[in-house]
Amino acid sequence: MTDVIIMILTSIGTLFILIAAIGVLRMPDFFLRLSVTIKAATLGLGFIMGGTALFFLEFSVTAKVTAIIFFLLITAPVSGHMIGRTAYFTGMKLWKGTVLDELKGKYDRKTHELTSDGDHAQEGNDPVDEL
Amino acid sequence: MTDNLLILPIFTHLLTAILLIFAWGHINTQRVLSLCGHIIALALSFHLFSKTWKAGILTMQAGGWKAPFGITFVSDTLSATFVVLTAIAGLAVGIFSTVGVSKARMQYGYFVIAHFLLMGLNGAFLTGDIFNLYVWFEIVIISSFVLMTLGGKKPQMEGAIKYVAMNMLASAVFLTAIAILYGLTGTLNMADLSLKVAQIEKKELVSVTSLLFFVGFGIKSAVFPLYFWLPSSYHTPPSATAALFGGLLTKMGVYAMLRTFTLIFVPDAFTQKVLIAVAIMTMFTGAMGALNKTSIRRMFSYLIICHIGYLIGGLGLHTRVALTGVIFYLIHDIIVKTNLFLATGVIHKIRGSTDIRRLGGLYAEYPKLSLVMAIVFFSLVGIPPLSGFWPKIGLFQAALDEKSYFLLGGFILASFFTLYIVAKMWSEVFWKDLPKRAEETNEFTELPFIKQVWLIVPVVGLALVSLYIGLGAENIMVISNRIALNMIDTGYYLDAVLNK
Amino acid sequence: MLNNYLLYVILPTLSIAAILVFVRFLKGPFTLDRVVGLDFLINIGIGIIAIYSVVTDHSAFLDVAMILALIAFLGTVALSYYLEQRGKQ
Amino acid sequence: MEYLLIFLIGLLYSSGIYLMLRKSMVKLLLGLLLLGNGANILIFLMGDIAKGQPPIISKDASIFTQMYADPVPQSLILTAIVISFGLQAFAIILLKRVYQMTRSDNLDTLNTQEVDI
Amino acid sequence: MQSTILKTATNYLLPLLLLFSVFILMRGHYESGGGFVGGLVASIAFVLHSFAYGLEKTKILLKYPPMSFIPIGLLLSFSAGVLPMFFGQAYMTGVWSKDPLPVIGLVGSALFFDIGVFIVVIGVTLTILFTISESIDQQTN
Amino acid sequence: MILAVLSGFIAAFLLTFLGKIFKGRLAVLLGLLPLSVFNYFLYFFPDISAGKTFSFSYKWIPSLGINLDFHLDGLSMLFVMLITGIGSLVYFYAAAYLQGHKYLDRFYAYLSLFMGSMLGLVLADNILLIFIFWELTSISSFFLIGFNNDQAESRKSALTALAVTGCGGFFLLAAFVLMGSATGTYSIESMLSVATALKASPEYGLILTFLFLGAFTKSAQFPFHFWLPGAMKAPTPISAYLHSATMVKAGIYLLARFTPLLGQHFYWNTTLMAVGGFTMLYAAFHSILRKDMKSILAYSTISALGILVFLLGIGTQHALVAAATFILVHALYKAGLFLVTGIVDHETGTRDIDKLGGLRRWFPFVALAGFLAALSNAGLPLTFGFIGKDLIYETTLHLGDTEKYLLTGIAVLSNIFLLYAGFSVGIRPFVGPIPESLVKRPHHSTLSPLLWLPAVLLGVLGVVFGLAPFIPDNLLIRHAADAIFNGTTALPLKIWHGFNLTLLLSAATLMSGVGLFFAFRPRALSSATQYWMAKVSPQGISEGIGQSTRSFATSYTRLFQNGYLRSYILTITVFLVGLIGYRFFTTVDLRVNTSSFTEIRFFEFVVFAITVAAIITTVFTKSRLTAIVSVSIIGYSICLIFVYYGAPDLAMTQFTIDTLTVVLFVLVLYRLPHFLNMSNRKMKLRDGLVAISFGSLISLITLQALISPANKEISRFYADNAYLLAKGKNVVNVILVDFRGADTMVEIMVLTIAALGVYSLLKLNVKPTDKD
Amino acid sequence: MTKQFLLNLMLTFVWVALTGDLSFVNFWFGFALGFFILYIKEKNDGDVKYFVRVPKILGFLLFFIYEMIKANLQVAYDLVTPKFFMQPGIVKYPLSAQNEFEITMLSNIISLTPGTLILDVSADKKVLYIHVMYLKDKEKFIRRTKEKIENRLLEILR
Ligand code: NA
Ligand code: NA
Repeated sequence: MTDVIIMILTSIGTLFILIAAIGVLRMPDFFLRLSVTIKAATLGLGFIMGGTALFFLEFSVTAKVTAIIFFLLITAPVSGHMIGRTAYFTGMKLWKGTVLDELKGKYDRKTHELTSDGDHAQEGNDPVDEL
Repeated sequence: MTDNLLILPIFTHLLTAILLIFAWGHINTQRVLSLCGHIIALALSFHLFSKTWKAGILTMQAGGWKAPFGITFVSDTLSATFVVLTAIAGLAVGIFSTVGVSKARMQYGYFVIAHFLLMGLNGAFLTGDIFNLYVWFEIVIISSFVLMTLGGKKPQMEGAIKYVAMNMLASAVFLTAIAILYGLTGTLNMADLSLKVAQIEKKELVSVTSLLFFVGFGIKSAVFPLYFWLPSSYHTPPSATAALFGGLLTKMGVYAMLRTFTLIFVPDAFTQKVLIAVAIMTMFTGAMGALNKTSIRRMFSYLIICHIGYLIGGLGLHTRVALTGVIFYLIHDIIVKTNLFLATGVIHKIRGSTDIRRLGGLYAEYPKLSLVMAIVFFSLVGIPPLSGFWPKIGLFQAALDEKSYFLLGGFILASFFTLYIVAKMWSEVFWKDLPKRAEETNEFTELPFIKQVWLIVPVVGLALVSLYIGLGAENIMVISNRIALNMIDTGYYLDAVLNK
Repeated sequence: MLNNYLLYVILPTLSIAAILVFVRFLKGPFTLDRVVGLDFLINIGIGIIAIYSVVTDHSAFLDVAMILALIAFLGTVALSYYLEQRGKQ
Repeated sequence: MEYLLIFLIGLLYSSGIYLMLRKSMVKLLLGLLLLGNGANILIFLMGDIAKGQPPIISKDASIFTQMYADPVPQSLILTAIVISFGLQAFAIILLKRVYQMTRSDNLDTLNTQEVDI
Repeated sequence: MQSTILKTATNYLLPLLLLFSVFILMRGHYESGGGFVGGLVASIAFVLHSFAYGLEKTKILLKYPPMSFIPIGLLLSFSAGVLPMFFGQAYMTGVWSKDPLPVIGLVGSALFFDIGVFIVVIGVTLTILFTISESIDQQTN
Repeated sequence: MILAVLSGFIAAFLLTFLGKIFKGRLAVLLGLLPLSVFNYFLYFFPDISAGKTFSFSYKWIPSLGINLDFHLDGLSMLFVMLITGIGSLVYFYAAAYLQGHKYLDRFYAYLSLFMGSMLGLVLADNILLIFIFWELTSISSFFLIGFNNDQAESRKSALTALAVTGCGGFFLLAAFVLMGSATGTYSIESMLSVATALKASPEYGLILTFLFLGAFTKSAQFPFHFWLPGAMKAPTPISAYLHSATMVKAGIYLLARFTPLLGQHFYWNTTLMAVGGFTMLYAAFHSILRKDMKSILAYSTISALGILVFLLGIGTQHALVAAATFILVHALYKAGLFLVTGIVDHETGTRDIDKLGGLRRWFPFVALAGFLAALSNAGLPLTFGFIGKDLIYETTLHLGDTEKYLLTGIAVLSNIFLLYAGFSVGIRPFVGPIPESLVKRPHHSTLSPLLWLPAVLLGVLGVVFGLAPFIPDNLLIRHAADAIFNGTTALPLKIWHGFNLTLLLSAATLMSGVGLFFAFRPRALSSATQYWMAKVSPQGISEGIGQSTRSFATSYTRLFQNGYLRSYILTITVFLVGLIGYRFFTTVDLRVNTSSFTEIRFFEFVVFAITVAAIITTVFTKSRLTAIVSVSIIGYSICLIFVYYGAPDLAMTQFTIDTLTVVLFVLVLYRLPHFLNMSNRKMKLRDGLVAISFGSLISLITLQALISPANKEISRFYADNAYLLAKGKNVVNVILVDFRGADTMVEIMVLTIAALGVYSLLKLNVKPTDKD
Repeated sequence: MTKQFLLNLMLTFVWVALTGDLSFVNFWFGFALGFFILYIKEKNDGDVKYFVRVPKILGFLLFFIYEMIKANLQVAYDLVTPKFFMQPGIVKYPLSAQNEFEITMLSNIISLTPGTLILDVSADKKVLYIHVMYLKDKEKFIRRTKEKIENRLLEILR
């Protein structure tokens, strides 16, 4: 019985990851790709970890698994935010189908400070793909 | 029987280094600490040597795990001799450094790294485990990287890039060789390796592996055609550092080669040929390189290479006589090469340059100092009865016994060019009048007397040591003889390490 | 049964996902795409390791997964931090 | 799988050397990195291979009751990895310093001091 | 870099990572882990802090310069190795307590050795990374 | 005895510290040193004359078979007398000659060093000991020739002399070592008992070759003679002592000493006769072309040395006696001539025979000395020189029919030239009118007797020995000849042999020489001739070789040390691949045995494939960051491989380290410019080939090593005892902190050093004012 | 004060969980360790009350998982079908949350929900910039997020 549950859990997790992987490959702009990865991976991993915990059914393993999930939950959105904002700074172009960009011009180019209103009227620079 | 004494020289330097880090930035404290460390290390080394001499071979099984399971530290006569030499050279450089190294460098850890370097050398000489040897090698390498770049300007850094790249390549090759050797034997203890390698039926693969070791150590000991890092870098660091490098660093590669090619692999005919050919080319290349140099430090750098040829050649001959010569030569070379660079440092202090075209008149101005330096230089040449002469007898004899006339030719050629180059250098630097220059700065005379003494004492001291090696050659000869005997007949070593 | 399923279905699927992400990594086009790809690859790696620990019945491997989860974050932060710093100039 | 690893070792050594033969300092370092990785796998391969069996004695036992991977190469690699990390960290910074001084990544320009033969 | 989110996350991650690092250190003898990885995790905690809050704040947090950790760690590891020599045993011989202590289990010189490693690794990693960050900041200014 | 030998060294040592005392007038006292040694050896005369020999032995380096073994016999005695006797004269002479010289103390130090070495050389019984003193004479000669070290010419001459004699020295060492191993002893005495075996040994040819190289360079035989004229840059007392009477005769001594050992052999005789014969004629001819008195003497000395070699080559009883005699003859008159030349130079400031004349009016005693020496040199009857020349002719005339005429002819011709040379130096400056351009140097009102007395003494001795040849014969020459002959020679020296062919030849020599003296004066050679002569002379040739060696050295060194790191690495790699590849493919038979290999599973293959792709990306990408990130992917994939193979600790560490490395790279490199595509296709192809062969070789070796599995008893020991003995369950960690804890201790020190290095690298900026 | 105590407690529990040793001594060791670490940390935040409202949390958690799966399926469907029907955009979202902790929690949760990603918080902490994948109506999105996520979260946290 547990085996079946494990199989289901891992399958769901794997599927999420697979879908996210396809997303990473297929999505037309960077922000979309980023968006897809961060959470699908987290969710997928969560299921897989759940399955793992179920398999071992040991306190120490469960604790480890919980720790991993907990960690991913904290870090994944933060790194998504970090990368996303860097992408915006470096002038990453949005997909042509994008309907709204309220962030445009809100960053101070010098200090990278972000305002909640008022524009720093400036053009975005070209995407940087090179260090 | 475990004897903790033999790890004490290592510990002395380690502890000194740790204390020096605690005293980070306090130059005077560091000076005193460093000197104390050197002196204690020297005393312990001599004690270790005399104990080893009496007992034959001392071992210490780290962790109490008997060989081949733990890491064994072994002090046989070869190791103990090297430890003593390291301590002597270390003390000399240490004294020199107290004045000869800039304050800025001291503030940024010169002394710490120097002690780590010496510790690494001691470790390499005392370990009986091939992987542990690798680890000590790395200590020495990283320390030398730091010393090489410490406070460096552009040329020093440029040299350092090349030095670092080629030494790391050497480490990779060494590691590869260790891996394959482990795959073949399943052990890392050198004594055990000796037994296991002998048992392997597929000797061909052993020979291939041994050549990998040869290349790895060959880069480190700067043999032809693997020597490039040395002339690219050795003339750049401060004299004290150069003295450590010139005297000890390449010798570590040679030491490793001596160990592996006597204890683990006994060179087969092919390897012997390779060693001899490489030796001849090394001597030739070193001589050619040194011939036209105008900077005396560059000149000495090439002479280091040239003289490595003697050692490799002797190893290639692999007879007891040859090995005796090799050991004697090594003993002489460590002391003299160290002193050579220290002397160069003094010259640099006096004249502000090491370029022959800007040097001269030292003999007229500093006759006594010149005399001391003459001892150093002519010891290097091997004018009898100075120290460099005695080992040549053995080397010549071995080359003749083995009918290796090309190698003999190489020895003669190297001796001749060394003689010529040093004599020419002498004539230019000491005899020639000082060329006219725009500004005349003599940092040396500006120093207070006591500081002058600190610079001169190590040069004089080492010169006396080399005089002793020359005139008291009998003692050195007896030591070399015993070492060579133990190299040819490794049974004693194996018994000491494995059966206690 | 479970073992075989994990070995012959789950692990290969995760591997395929890794390949897909790796293709994105190769394609870029931007450095940040590679950074994201790297991050994702590590996540997939965590999954693979977890499954592998089940397959081999060795929970020791989960420690590796844990370290991966802890540390991958730092790499991503560092990379984006410095890409941003560079953007400032 | 050993075949793949052997191939990988060869590839790592080859590409390591190839990168070291370029003119770029950064490539030189990357080459050293690859070479180090190759050496590590080589050491690894020289142990007794046991898939999925870490050399950790299980909780309730005091000796091994099953197969285990050869622990010696593992510990050697651990040491080697750490050591090469130290060396590489230093080398990377050195590279930075040299770049600061010469404003060039081109190794060929680093021979001002070797001109004087 | 001024990111509120990162800062807040770091507030929670830092203690967690430090806790983890000790955990990894302690269990090394029985399961995967050990002083080295533990030390790295601990240093990563501080590096993360420096990313979020800036180097100066992290230095204040650490109170002592990271380099001062190094000799302490070295001395500890060294002492753990030397200790048995005072009992007439070889360098690095394991010395173990008779009875297991709670939580940690048997206390032996190996543990102190590993703690030394842990401290050195923290000192080393932070020294390297902080020095670089500082030099970059200097350049930028 | 040892004190006598070492007295020179002790004096030299003391002089370096107490030299100041003897800088002034007290320098004369130093002459007591050689004089007392001379006296010491005089005590041995009665016994030596009675045919006795003395041996002394002191332990030094028994391990090498080198002991301070001294042996005093007739041959040694002859040389000891020359060394100490002429030495005493030179010491006194120099006190006046170099009076008030700034570095007089150094001069005496070197001179004492030299005298000691020379004494050691001729007294040593151990061949290695001989070699030691041999080299010491070379080195002290180097310092003496370069005594006027502010002059470039002096320095160059010193260097040339050292290079030639030093080079010969190394061959001599080879010869000695070879003799030692052929006979099992380094003692000449002991070797004599196996002389026959030595001559028959296969190494005989090689020994001779090496020995001759040593002897010929030292004794300035053609074509190694060119250093000797250059050595005349030394102050005249030096020239008199070293380069005529003693040091250059070291080679002769050596040949003489080894005659009983190695002589009487076809190779020996032929070589010595050919080289000596050619040298004596060649140098004698050259001597008459010179105008500088010292130069003339230099060439005539070379010629005289040639004669000696020639005589030793002939090797008959006659020849050996002649040689022994001629050594003494030549030493007496040549030293005299040198001292005379020195006085002339000292007092007039020139040595050009064209500018000199009539000096007998200014310096009558000197003129006397010059005449006596020149006459002895000329072989005028009743001089000692006559006896010497007589013996030479006697020798050649006693040869077989084939060689007789040729060799006698050469000898006569040489002697004619030598006579001319002797007259040019000893007579010409003193006769005729005083040229107007010649001015007496004002610095001495009267000529110090210390200058002229030694010269006169030498001249007088030449006459005394000529009149009473039995004195030198009984005291010295016979025993010397006996020693060379290794038997008893029965050829007493006589003033008069009666009218015979020899006398006729002597007379002819005398006449022709005197005739030549009046008929011929050397003229300045045309520049073309000078150029041509310089070019084909051995000196010119050797300088040419030196020059081309230097330029070869430069291009050879540049070829390898070209400043390009990649070329260095390429060389290293090619060497590695070549050497090991050759060894591998010629010896190892490739085996493939996959039975023990594990299967490949899909997910494993994927990791492998990703690694490969990442490696390829790293190598070929044009973006630096992509390369760095790719490297980290490689690292992470390897981490997965470690997991697959049951190495969780490794995987953890690999992963953390890899991440840190990436962070470091990014921190450091984010400002660097783009990769440049700097290599052309051809270079890439070449490097690629080298790299691939390197990698393939490693792979192949790995494969072969993998097929021969080893006994892993150590791993088993660790696994079995990790918990039981070391109280840990993670065996890897137990190895790290316990079994192999010493490694880990070192490992953290590596990290420490790296951290300190990074710190200093980034923080320390040495200002140009900081020096070290 | 309270917060530090709670944080300490949390660390203690994590420690106990990690070591898997539920003994009394281990608990105190973990507490001491946590105390030590916090002491090192030595920093003061605004005081936030830690009233753990278990039912609310559980409800929120369930809602969150439901949202996640739903949105994920939506993305998945979009991905496997050849044509994209997404309408991405970056939305300025006015915050009700005030302190850093609340903002962070909120943004993490928003980010973890598929289809939305926090790009940044304004310097004055009044506005979130959210990248939204399926942005049909900006106002509706803001309203929905406020009601379903932010308000519920704040209820739990405050
Ligand atoms: Na280690
Ligand atoms: Na561990």
